[in-house]
Amino acid sequence: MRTIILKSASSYLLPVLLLFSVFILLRGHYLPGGGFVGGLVAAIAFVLDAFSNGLDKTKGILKFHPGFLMPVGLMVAFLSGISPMILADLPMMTGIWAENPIPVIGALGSPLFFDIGVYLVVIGSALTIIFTISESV
Amino acid sequence: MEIILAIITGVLYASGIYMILRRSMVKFILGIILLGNGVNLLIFTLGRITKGEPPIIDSAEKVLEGVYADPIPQALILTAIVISFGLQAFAIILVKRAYKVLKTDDLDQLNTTDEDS
Amino acid sequence: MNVHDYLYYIILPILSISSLLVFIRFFKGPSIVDRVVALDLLITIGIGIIAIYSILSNKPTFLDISLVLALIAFLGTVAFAYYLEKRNKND
Amino acid sequence: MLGAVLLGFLFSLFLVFAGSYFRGKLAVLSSLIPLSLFIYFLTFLPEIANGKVIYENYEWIPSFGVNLSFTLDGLALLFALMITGVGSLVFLYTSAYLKDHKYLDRFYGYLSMFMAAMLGLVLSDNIMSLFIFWELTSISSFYLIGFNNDKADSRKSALTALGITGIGGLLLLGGAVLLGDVAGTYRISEMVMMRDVITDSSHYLLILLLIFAAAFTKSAQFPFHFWLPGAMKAPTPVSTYLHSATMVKAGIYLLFRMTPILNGDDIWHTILIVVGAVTMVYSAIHIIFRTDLKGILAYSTISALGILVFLIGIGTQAALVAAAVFIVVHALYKASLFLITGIIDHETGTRDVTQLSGLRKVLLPVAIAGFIAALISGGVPPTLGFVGKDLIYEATLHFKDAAIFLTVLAILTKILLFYGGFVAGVKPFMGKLPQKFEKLHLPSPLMWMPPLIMTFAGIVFGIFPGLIETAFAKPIAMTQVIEFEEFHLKLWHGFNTVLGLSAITITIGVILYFTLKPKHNLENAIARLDVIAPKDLTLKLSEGFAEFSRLWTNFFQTGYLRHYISVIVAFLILLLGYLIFSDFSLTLDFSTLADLTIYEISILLMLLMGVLYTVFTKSRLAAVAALGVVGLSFSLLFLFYSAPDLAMTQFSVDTLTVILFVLVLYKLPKYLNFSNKWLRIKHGVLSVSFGILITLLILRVLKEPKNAEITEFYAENAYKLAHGKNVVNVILVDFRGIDTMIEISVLIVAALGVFGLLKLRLKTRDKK
Amino acid sequence: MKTKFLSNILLMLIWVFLSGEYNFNNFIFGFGLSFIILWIISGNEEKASKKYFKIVPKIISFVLFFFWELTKANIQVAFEVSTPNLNMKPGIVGLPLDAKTDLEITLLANLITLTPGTLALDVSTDRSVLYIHAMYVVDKKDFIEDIKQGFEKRLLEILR
Amino acid sequence: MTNDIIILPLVVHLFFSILLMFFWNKVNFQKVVSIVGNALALCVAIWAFIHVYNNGTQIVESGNWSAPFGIVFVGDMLAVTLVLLTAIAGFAVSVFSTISVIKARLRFGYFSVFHFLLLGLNGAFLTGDIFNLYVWFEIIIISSFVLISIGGEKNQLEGAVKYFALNFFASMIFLTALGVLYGLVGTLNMADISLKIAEVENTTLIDISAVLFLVGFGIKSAIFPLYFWLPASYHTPPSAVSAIFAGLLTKVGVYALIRVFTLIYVGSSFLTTLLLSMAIMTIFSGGVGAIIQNNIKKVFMYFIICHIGFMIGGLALFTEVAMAGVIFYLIHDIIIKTNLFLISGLIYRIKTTTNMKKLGGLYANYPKLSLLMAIPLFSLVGIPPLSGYWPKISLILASFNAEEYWFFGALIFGSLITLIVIGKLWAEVFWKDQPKINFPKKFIYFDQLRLGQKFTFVFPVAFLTFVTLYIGFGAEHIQQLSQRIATELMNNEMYINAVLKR
Amino acid sequence: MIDILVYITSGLGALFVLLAAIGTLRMPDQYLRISVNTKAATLGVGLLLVAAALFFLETSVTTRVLAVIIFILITAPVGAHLIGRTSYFIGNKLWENSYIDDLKGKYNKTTHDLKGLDKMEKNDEEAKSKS
Ligand code: NA
Ligand code: NA
Repeated sequence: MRTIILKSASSYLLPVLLLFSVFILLRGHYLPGGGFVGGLVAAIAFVLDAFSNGLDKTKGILKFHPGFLMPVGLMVAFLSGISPMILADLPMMTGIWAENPIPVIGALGSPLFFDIGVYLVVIGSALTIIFTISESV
Repeated sequence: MEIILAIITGVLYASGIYMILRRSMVKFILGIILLGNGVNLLIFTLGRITKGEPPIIDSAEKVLEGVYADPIPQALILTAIVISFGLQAFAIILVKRAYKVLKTDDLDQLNTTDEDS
Repeated sequence: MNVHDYLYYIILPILSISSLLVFIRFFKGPSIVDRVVALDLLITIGIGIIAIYSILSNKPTFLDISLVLALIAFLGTVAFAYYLEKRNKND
Repeated sequence: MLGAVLLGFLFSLFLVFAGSYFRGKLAVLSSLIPLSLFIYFLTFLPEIANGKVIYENYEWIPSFGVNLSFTLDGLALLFALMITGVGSLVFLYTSAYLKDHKYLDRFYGYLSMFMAAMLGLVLSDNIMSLFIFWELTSISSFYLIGFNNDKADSRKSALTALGITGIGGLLLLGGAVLLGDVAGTYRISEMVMMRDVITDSSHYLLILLLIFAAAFTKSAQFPFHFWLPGAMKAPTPVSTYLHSATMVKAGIYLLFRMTPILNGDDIWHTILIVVGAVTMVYSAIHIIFRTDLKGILAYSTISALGILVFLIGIGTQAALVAAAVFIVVHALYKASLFLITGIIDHETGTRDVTQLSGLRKVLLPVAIAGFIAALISGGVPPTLGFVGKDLIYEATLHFKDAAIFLTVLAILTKILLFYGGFVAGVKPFMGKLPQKFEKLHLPSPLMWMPPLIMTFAGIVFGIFPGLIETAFAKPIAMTQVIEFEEFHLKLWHGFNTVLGLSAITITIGVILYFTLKPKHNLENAIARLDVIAPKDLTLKLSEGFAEFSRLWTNFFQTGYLRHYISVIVAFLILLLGYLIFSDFSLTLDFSTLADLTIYEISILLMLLMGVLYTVFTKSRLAAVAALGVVGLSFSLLFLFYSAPDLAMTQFSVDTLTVILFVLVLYKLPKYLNFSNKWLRIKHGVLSVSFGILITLLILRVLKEPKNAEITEFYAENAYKLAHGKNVVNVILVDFRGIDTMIEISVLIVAALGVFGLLKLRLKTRDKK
Repeated sequence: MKTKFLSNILLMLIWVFLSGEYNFNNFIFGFGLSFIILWIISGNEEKASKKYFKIVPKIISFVLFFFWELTKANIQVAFEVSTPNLNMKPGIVGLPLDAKTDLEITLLANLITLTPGTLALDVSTDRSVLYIHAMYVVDKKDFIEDIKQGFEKRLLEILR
Repeated sequence: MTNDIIILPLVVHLFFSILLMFFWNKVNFQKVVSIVGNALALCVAIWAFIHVYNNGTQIVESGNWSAPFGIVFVGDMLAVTLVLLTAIAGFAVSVFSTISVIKARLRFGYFSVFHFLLLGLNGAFLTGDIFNLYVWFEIIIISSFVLISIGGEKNQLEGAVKYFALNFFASMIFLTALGVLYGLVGTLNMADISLKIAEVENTTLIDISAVLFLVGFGIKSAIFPLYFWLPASYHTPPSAVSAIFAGLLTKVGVYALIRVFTLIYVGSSFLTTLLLSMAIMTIFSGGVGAIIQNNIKKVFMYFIICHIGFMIGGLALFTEVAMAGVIFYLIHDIIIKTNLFLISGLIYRIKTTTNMKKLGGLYANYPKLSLLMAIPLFSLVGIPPLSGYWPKISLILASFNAEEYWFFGALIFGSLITLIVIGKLWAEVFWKDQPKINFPKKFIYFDQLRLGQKFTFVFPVAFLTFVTLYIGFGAEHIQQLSQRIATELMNNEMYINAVLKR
Repeated sequence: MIDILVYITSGLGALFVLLAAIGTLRMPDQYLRISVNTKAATLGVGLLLVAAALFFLETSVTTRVLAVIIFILITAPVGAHLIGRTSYFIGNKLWENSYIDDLKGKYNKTTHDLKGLDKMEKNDEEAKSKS
């Protein structure tokens, strides 16, 4: 849409929303949130940007096709899932935890990476879907 | 309040199915969304309702104690919601594509594959 | 009357009634714009309800939900506007 | 014996891969296979004649009790020799008959497979392996009958034969399984010892019916006989082989085999006698009306099979011996007649008996064979046919209750068979030779030698019936009859009733031959009755069934999505409704309503109205917006009821769906009101009923106590063991992390699907 | 470069505020995170380097002014809504703009919208005019003048 | 790693679907990778099968959470057998896909989605958790949605819409059942449910949840009166896709029914009667449908339905003999149905049509290929001693022992119809002369393919035919296996004890 | 003390929300409704959020509340602008008692361009402002 009001507003919203999305992601283990909602928020941020600045610009920001995030994210989740099998001879998806918790996130462990994988996949797939539709509209 | 939730669930099922049975593809999509919501509510209700006690452990505590909502149905519904989202997104696009290729929004026109060919 | 009761017996009912009033507008339309506006307002009121509810249940973390709500409500409005302008015809 | 059976299969397998080298002159060599088998089986003759029974057993599928058990007794040897003997001649004959045929190798392939299957069938001592070979004969005969597969008629006949023998086969499977279950063994030789158990079993009648169904369809008994005349579409060697000595005799063989196991009750005799009698008379009468040589032979074959069933039904030792002898008789003359017909057809190009005469002048050896075959068929001394006929009369005359009636039927049949044999074997050679046939000359000896050999055999056996007696008749009687009595086969019994009856038969037969001429108008006349013939009735039945199938399928397969769904919903309503109302005494507990707060009420109200609005609005966009309201209400509801994660997710997902919808809607047309009022009411009733049932169900389930073991475990250990405080999230990424892994995979696939659906455009070039 | 650094710090602070934990680790983490985000979105570069420290007082006074306007006009609307008669004189007015940059126009439009009675509908494609829907257009000229002297002037003082 | 053998198939497929996504545009590379992946999966499946065969039921507790608290994978004999069959069918279809599926489709993630589908199937067979089963079902259906609709031609889309609608609906019913079940027992682990459901006093509620499961799974497995959508959609996608649908998708529904009705809902006479009547009607209705079809793909489609009835009926009889028959039939059916659709793809490649009226002369022109095709066709019919024959012995025996003569009749009816229709098909397609039709010019016919390509086309068919022959002639092994599985199923405490380590 | 602030802010907030709701119902055209909504609701909800911040009096809550408020302050007017302009664009009529419509005829329906003020008008404006 050709409206500079939306355009300039969204250029400020984008980084803030992305930040917020990571926040939602990381605190998920302790409070409401998590990879899925976080990913959705991030995706929405980009969608918003696409609405106001046009799809091509948003794609320019991303530097790669959002679809690429899907295998990357799934790979992250997958690796965090099978790492216990390979590293510790434990069953798949067993949580491996660092000794000490870190701030905000809390305990650091493979489930966190798993959640990050979820986050990436959600961004990737939501954006792929919406961008594809927008392009074909 | 379970009665009300049960009734609303019933309404969601009924409206979902009713809409799915329409001929318009758009209504069909609305129907699957409504039905999906109905199913979620059913699981939620059958997991028993607890007011105002989310299953989150207090920052000072180590275990969840006292009255708390059952987290399992919530986790199930979350998974179901996400999956439904994927399915719905796909369905919406499918309908769009079907409309474009078949030039109709009428589900009743989609009956040639049953014919002998 | 303590804060709790005040919020519970006065503020929340007012907000609830407000949302019902807005819903009437949603119902009446007549234009799709009215509905979109009403929906937006409903969500905004929802944010208010969440704020009060977080006080009542003593769970400040619920406020994050309100941020999600605000964010997405905005996106919804943008999408509707986008759609209406492209379609260029009143539905 | 296993090797003997396998040899045929291996040969046909060999032909599949190397068949193209095996056409032309080499083809004649293939008859070495049946010939060597024939000789192999001949070597057993002395042992069997001494009353020995040879067993062989190979484990195959012991879990099922299905093993390759073979037995060689008189009955088996009789059939084995017939199969391989007639087989050798048919193989020889074929090499000339189909000399230049493009697919001669295939033909031999089927033929040897068929022969092997037949051998397996008669040698099996395990009823399951018997069944296996039984089915293999059906399949290989399907290929043989349909050999001229470019002709629609051939294909149809092959299918008919397959269908009829197929159902018989399946029923045989049922019978075999049941028999095995009752007897506790699949070994036939062991079943004989369980005879009393079987005949006393409550399943006895069922077993009987199943076995009969199999035998009657295979052996073309009324009313299943009609596939057999149709099967004449096959090349002559096939007709010869299948209908004289092998396939159709399989049913007879089965009945023979089952006699010592199942003939414990009157029902056995009654059914067999009735069916056999009807068949023999019915099809014997048909002979009069046929002008096609093969048609005549087909009906006389059916009639002969009827006689055999009839004899087995009588079941006395005399009858069984008669049957055994008649099997040989029939094989000899029928095979010869078929081969002769084939030669005539091959040389003159017609099988219409009204067109044929005087061929003896050009085809003398064939005419001799035909004449002798007709004599055998007519039971004229000194052929074996005479011995056989006498035995039959002997058997009927001594049947206790209805001796006269049965004898009359037998005589009637034999007269007509006499007539048929002469029409087929003699008439084409007598009289004047038409001009068009003058230039014919004798075909290769490979073709006329086989019938000649067989007919001579018929005379030899007739003069020396002791050969048959010691080789087959006695061994068979010993194994198949419970109380064996000594007997002797003779050509000459002296002057007695039987001889009188024989004389009558031959006399009337001769008179008939000279007075009754095959005529087309007769054939046409009976064609009018076809409407009530089993063939046409079955045809109509199958057409009716096809029509019914079409109706049935179209009734359900309407192509309308909503129809499919409403059937399912109705089905669910039926089941759930039945269960819910058959049991429930629902007492509603309204006390919880007191807890309801204004904000809950307003949210629930908004939810309810949003839903209803979505359903009833006429504007698509308004409906989508209303979905937004529903999503919001849901979100708040989840928040109030302690599910903040759900609140967030539900709302974001719902909004995202709405956005997708909005983006797509604009490509879609406006709502149209497609369905009429009645349909809406119907669907309304369906969906509302379903909704009500769901509501009732929820309320009922909520009354049950809930087990919280798992929940408590999570509450206890989410932090301690899984290091997280948001238990829902811990479940999602840890306790039930697999769910989530797959859930995101679902998202990915959905995205891939969307991408593909929208971006992939097949160009005509791509469609290849 | 400088802008980026500043944005980075800003985002880091927002992060720390959001998470409510004020310790070294969290600062570092927030900084890193913000850096990544800025890197990701660096496709949208703009050349806007501003004086960040002098405008603080002006901002404060502007905020106060804004809230005053907001409250004042809300009461007006409240009155309008809660009394039985509708005494409005609504209309759409084109406001010639002095504001030039995207940011200026956007802020102006948003402020106008947020204060009661007025709604910034759209900006002309050539950015010369802001169309405003207003509830009370007693006099078009005065109306325009109010806004130009009030919001626009104060805003531009801060931004320029 | 040895503890996790049974889930290695999952790991392999997931890994390969991710890997393939990374090589989005490199179609030729994807072909190789996919074949390698499937070959690997086949090896792993064989390994898992042997391991379980020798060591009994294996358990993997994902996340190291013991049952019933975490999701447990249970490799009992049934599960690993089905995993093995999936791997066999998957391998054949992946090879077939490389040549039969057009490039444009391959360029849009075909192989990746294909691996996701196989992943889902394996997961569904292995999981011991009912909600996890739902999730696996969803990955199966979404993958199948994508495979059925990718390319988006007219009738494909029609089929896809119906396919989507019904499967979505089925999932909703499944979830409803799940909700009810959870509301009653508060647990999701199937072994645990089995124990806890015994404590529920109200058996009607249990029956209700069972009915919901029955309908939910029944829609997927195509039981009367729930299957009507299937003939309209299964035949629309490319043959390679139809093959995997036909071979595995309905069977996963059957699997779920078997699992649920042997482990959780045991012995309700209401359910038994219901299931048996549905089975009889399924056989009848499927058979009747097959008679009137002219398109070979549709004929096979109705046979899928018809033969599902055999298995469901056997399940309803619920004796060890019947169950062995069901399992044997299942093993036979997966391979044979997959192969039939590959064959129809092959025929399409030869003649550009699968309509019997337009086909003909195959036997004259392609005798060896025809004979190759004849083996699966006759195995389908159950000509002894080919594979379809053996399970009928058990089923017939079981129906007599249970005195369910209607079911016996249905078995005979179904077998007869199969025999006749396949005979007809043979006569029409292989025997009859090629009728005069307009063969499109712009089509790469089988004859025009290079030798290697021809081989790629025929190899999967031959491979599956070989397996079928093994099932037929090696029936002893299969029957022993089926009996063992049947014993495990009929004595569900074996499963429960293994899962809950009692 | 804090409690009293909570009473006041939440009370006012609820009141403004209610007013917005009533306004939405009562206002005669879309533009007026949008107008009323945006501010009343923004202010009302803002106050409600402030009440929450006051109640908890924790830094993290306060920052969160601030974040939400700022977010609403940014998005609400933008949303109003979008939907308002769309409303005009798709041809929703102004209330019959409206006084003036400068936008009339300025939208190009195909290119979605929006013209500035015409020369005539502009001169008019300038003349007016100078005088
Ligand atoms: Na304003
Ligand atoms: Na204003």
